[in-house]
Amino acid sequence: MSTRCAAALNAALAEALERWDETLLLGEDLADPYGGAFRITRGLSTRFPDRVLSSPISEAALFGVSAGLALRGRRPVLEIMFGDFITLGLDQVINHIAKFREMYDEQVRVPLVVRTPMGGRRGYGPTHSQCLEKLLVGIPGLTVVAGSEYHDLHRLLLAAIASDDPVFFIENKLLYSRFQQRGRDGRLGPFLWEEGDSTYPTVQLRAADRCSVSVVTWGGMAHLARQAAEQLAIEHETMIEVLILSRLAPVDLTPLLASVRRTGALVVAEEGTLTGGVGAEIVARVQHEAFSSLRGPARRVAARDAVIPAARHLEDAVLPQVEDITDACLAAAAGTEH
Amino acid sequence: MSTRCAAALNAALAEALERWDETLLLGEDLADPYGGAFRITRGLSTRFPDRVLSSPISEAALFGVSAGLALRGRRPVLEIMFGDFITLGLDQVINHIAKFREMYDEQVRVPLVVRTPMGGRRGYGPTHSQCLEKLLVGIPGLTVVAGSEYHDLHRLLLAAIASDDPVFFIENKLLYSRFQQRGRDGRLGPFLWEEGDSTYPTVQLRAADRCSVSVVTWGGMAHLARQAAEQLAIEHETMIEVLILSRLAPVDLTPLLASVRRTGALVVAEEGTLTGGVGAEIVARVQHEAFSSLRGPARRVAARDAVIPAARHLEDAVLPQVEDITDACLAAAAGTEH
Amino acid sequence: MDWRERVAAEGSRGDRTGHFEREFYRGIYLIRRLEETLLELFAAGRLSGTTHTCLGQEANAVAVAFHLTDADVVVSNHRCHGHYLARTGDLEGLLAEIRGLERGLCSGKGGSQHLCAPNFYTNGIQGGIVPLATGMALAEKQRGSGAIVTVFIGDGTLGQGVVYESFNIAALWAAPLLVVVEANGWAQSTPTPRAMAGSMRQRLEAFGLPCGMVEGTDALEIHRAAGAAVGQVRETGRPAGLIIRTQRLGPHSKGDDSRSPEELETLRERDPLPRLAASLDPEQRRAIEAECERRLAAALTATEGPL
Amino acid sequence: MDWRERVAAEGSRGDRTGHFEREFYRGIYLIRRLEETLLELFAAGRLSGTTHTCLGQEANAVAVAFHLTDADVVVSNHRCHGHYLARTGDLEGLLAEIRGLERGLCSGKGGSQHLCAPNFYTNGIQGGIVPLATGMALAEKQRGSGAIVTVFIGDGTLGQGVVYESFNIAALWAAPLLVVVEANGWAQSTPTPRAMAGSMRQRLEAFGLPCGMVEGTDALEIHRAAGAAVGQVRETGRPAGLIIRTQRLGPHSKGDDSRSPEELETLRERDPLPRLAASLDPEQRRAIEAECERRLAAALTATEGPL
Ligand SMILES: Cc1ncc(C[n+]2csc(CCOP(=O)(O)OP(=O)(O)O)c2C)c(N)n1
Ligand SMILES: Cc1ncc(C[n+]2csc(CCOP(=O)(O)OP(=O)(O)O)c2C)c(N)n1
Ligand SMILES: [Mg+2]
Ligand SMILES: [Mg+2]
Repeated sequence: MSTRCAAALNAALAEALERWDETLLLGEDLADPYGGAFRITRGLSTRFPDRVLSSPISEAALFGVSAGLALRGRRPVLEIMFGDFITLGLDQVINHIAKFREMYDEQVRVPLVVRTPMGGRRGYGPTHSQCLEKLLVGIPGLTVVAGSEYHDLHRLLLAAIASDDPVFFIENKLLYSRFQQRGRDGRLGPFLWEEGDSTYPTVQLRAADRCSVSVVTWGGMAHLARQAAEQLAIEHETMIEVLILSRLAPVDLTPLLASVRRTGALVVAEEGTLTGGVGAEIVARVQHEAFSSLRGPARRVAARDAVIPAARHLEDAVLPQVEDITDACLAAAAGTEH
Repeated sequence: MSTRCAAALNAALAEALERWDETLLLGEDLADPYGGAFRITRGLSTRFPDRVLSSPISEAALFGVSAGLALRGRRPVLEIMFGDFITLGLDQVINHIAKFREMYDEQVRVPLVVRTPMGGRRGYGPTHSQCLEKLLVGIPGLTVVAGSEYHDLHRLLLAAIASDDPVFFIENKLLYSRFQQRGRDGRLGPFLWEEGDSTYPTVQLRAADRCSVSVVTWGGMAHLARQAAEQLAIEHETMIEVLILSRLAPVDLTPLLASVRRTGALVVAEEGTLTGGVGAEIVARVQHEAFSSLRGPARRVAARDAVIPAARHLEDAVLPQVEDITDACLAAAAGTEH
Repeated sequence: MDWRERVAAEGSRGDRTGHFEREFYRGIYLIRRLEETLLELFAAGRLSGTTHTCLGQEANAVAVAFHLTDADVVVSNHRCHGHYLARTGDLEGLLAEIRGLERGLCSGKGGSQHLCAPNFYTNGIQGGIVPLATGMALAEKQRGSGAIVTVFIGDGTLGQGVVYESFNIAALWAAPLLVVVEANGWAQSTPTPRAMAGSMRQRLEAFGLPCGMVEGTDALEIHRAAGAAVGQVRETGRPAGLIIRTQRLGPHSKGDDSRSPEELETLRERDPLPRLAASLDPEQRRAIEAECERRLAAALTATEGPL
Repeated sequence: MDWRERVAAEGSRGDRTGHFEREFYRGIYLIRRLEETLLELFAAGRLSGTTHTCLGQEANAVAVAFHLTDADVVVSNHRCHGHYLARTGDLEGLLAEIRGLERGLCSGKGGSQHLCAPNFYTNGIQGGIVPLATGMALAEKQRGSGAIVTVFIGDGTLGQGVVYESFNIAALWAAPLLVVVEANGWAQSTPTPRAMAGSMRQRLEAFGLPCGMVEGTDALEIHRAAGAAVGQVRETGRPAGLIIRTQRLGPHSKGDDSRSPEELETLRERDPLPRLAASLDPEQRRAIEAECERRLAAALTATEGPL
């Protein structure tokens, strides 16, 4: 397939608008000819003028308005222009959207999707480069999905829109211009390819040989993990399994646990800052479920606990790189402590 | 000592107002005769009428206004009436307050303290009972402190106010009416008592006999962990070490690691919901630093990943209880998997 | 014409038979007694958690409810019992919820300030309900249901920025939303002038919401103003506001009232209830009150349960 | 009287010698050329990240800066280069920051929209700077410094609720805060009428901020209005607003302009720069321009570094 990720997402939105009259897109600058800051809604306001709404700059209210629409039978898809701005709506997310179904004792559902780009490596600086999924995964009632080029983004986004519960759909900014990478006949490039058949599957890329480390990752880091796998194979004769999650919460670690039982070693690679990251949750679960399989401590690769600088060389020093993954894998493969 | 925790906090605020002219208290309903929803500022607006400000209901702006005051040489202490409402200010916290020092390359400091009560067990229902420290510990640039009756709250709060960087100071609601519990001559009740001499020390309570589990906890769970320790000793002849953190971020796990190396088993007890909790970070670190000391997987005791119901019996079923800690400790002591 | 419409119509005609006044009184009295009872239960240690009673403000809820149809939606806040009762009459479900029973509206999960029933929603975060209500109003419009959404907020809640974001969006996108500000002069312990600069009415108008105002506390006056406001939203399909100067006669929540006895006395003089009571035939009035007491007693018995 | 005060005074007297106009022109021209240069550097792939230029809006920054003292504080937003240059004249530090150099204002950590210098702060989150500026103004008042704080926001940023929360607090607590709204009619790709209901001016006044307005784009008119607004805040010690109808002549950020050529042409007719230029003695004007070009070239050379 030679579909760019941006096009896949655009097509999914178009399909949702076509299939379901209740679908609505809301967000800042969505309308044509602009079509959103990253152009993901391009063409849609022209085709569906009443259902693609460019809004004022009011993130907090947009979350609430979308939730109100969802509570009364609409199926809104809210775009938050930069993932950094979800912070403005977290009260609506935490104390309203995520709570309604359970707090109101199942009298309501909130079929709301929040799409938002996250991630750095574009030099956008401290307030436009963060990966903040860590803020979302611990909120009971939310589904958190992270797309990657290895997932069928069209299908993934459509599934999120079809869900009757609130879903955050995170799109790494670098994804947009990349091509979809999908396996064929169980292979993708030099790797064996496997994808579960769940709604939000975990994609596995692994060497045909026996692997000594399981790397779990998602979103924009999938690209780096794959590069690490190639480097490790070529330069270090170290084979790894790369597991690319699509749903971070509630997370299904079954494929990862099976992998860790095979490899005996775990590395989590995330773009967000280390402390309190999604990786911590994964490590806590895996060490609990597969304690005796682990030859050594699980390792986390993540951004430094720091502000993401604007200057590219400084940004590179803060964000996790391919080398950080290869280093962690080599240490994990060796089973050394620290 | 027979000081109630509420009085200790009140005295600390009074001392700060007296000692430092730059100190200011801001928040909703702080002024006398009300003195704050939990009465922690009682008497202070009468003594310091210009520096204790009852504000409009505007949490987001309060964070920003406080930060502005702090950036220009004041030393504001902001009270957020319920910890659940910090969600309204998280943009100010994440994209402003926590970023300034580093983003502006050390040209500024933000000496701001945010005090806020968290926690349930009072039947206040879904939006007034949460422990949301998990949202804060992963934000680079923030210091997160959780008081407990085992810490010298007066000293702890004063230290936070004296800090030149932003500090969240979390007060479990049940703390207020409890008495300070401080060791004497190295003992507190049946326990050996130890407190580091750092600014934000970890308090240790442990049996004189050899202990088989390390329980790390903070805030409102300290009370339950102590009860668990007593029950385990009496009913199960199982001795544990209880470590009560005061600073959750950046966290110093030195005493905990030493303890785990002694006991070989770790249980984290937190009142917040399990997934993505502070406990996950602690487990991820401890398994990394003390992998070979652990006899079995680290275990987490936490609230179920659910909304906190208003009805007390339902609330009890969601929040972690003493029995959850004892069960986890027994499993950990046995070193069984799962 | 259903019951509510008939009563509303009678109210605006200045009903000669007193039927309208009686129904109005029945609504207010029942809420009043429920709220008083809740405070007693708390005082007796027979309720836990917290509650916010609308003592003194009941007429607002009843007046607005008289003008709504079943399809209309109501969104309310921490001080929501009156809005709920006026809207649904479901005394037992409400009491059961507050008492934490399985048969409560939300099986005890929500409690006093997190209620949900068909076309009725509340939440305990000040201001957060306003964008919700805006979205709901847009949904009704898109579905062509003809329903309007009424959201109740307090004057203190005008401190929350999301309220203005929502006004703006409601006006821009023509949401059939009625914003009722119950201006009781206080937010918890803070008098409104210490929390509000500028002009309350202008704050709505500056964002494109035409805004009515009721200064007096005559129940019928409130009823007429509510009718005008509801009618305006229904006819124009656009948002509007209504500010009602009202009085909170009880504590903010359970026992936290630091206002002086004199101040409370002045407020009690504005209470719509005794005045409405005085306008009724004494016998009919006693009959209404007795019926309400019976209902309340029955609901209390029916919801006796773990506290 | 320092340089700025002198120039400001000359401006309000209608200076005969043209000294004022020349200084004004120098300020505008330098900003204009920096912004044009940045877009060229981006187009040439010699800058990364993003940037928001204030082409067409330079006069606002210069006019306000003329009335401020060194002790005064300026808080700005994503479109901040003009505010910074007008305030500090530090072309090299700014350019170095945008180019990601160690010698930049923030050593390259902040980049184009996260600047900091003594008494100057910007951030890239719309609206979030307004409560900050309010707190800063309160701090200055408490310290008795006599300084005022000016915060610049765009018209689109009036969508953010925290802005109104801040207006309210600023008015209640009497913060010496000047809110300058640069109303360029657009927010990114959204025309203001599609994002703003009601009245911009009323939105400030409803929260207790008296609000001036400049409709024309004559640089001297902006200068006078800025002087009045700054003077009002300084004298009353209370917040006030100033709305300047202005025009963004460039793209929102790098190349994202979807406005029609006709529309841009109309906007260019409102550009204050050529009109101010025409009022100057041609020779003097060319000398100013040449000087600015020299400064810019020098700064470019000095900041040549990794991109
Ligand atoms: C976001 C948020 N902040 C603070 C509170 C605590 N609180 C509950 S009610 C209240 C006062 C509300 O005042 P007003 O809006 O005037 O309503 P009233 O209580 O007078 O009916 C406050 C501060 C809250 N529930 N939510
Ligand atoms: C909270 C937030 N939402 C959205 C953005 C993205 N954004 C940057 S500038 C801008 C438009 C701002 O418009 P306006 O306030 O009119 O300023 P102008 O760009 O016209 O100068 C937007 C939406 C942002 N930076 N912050
Ligand atoms: Mg009120
Ligand atoms: Mg604009």
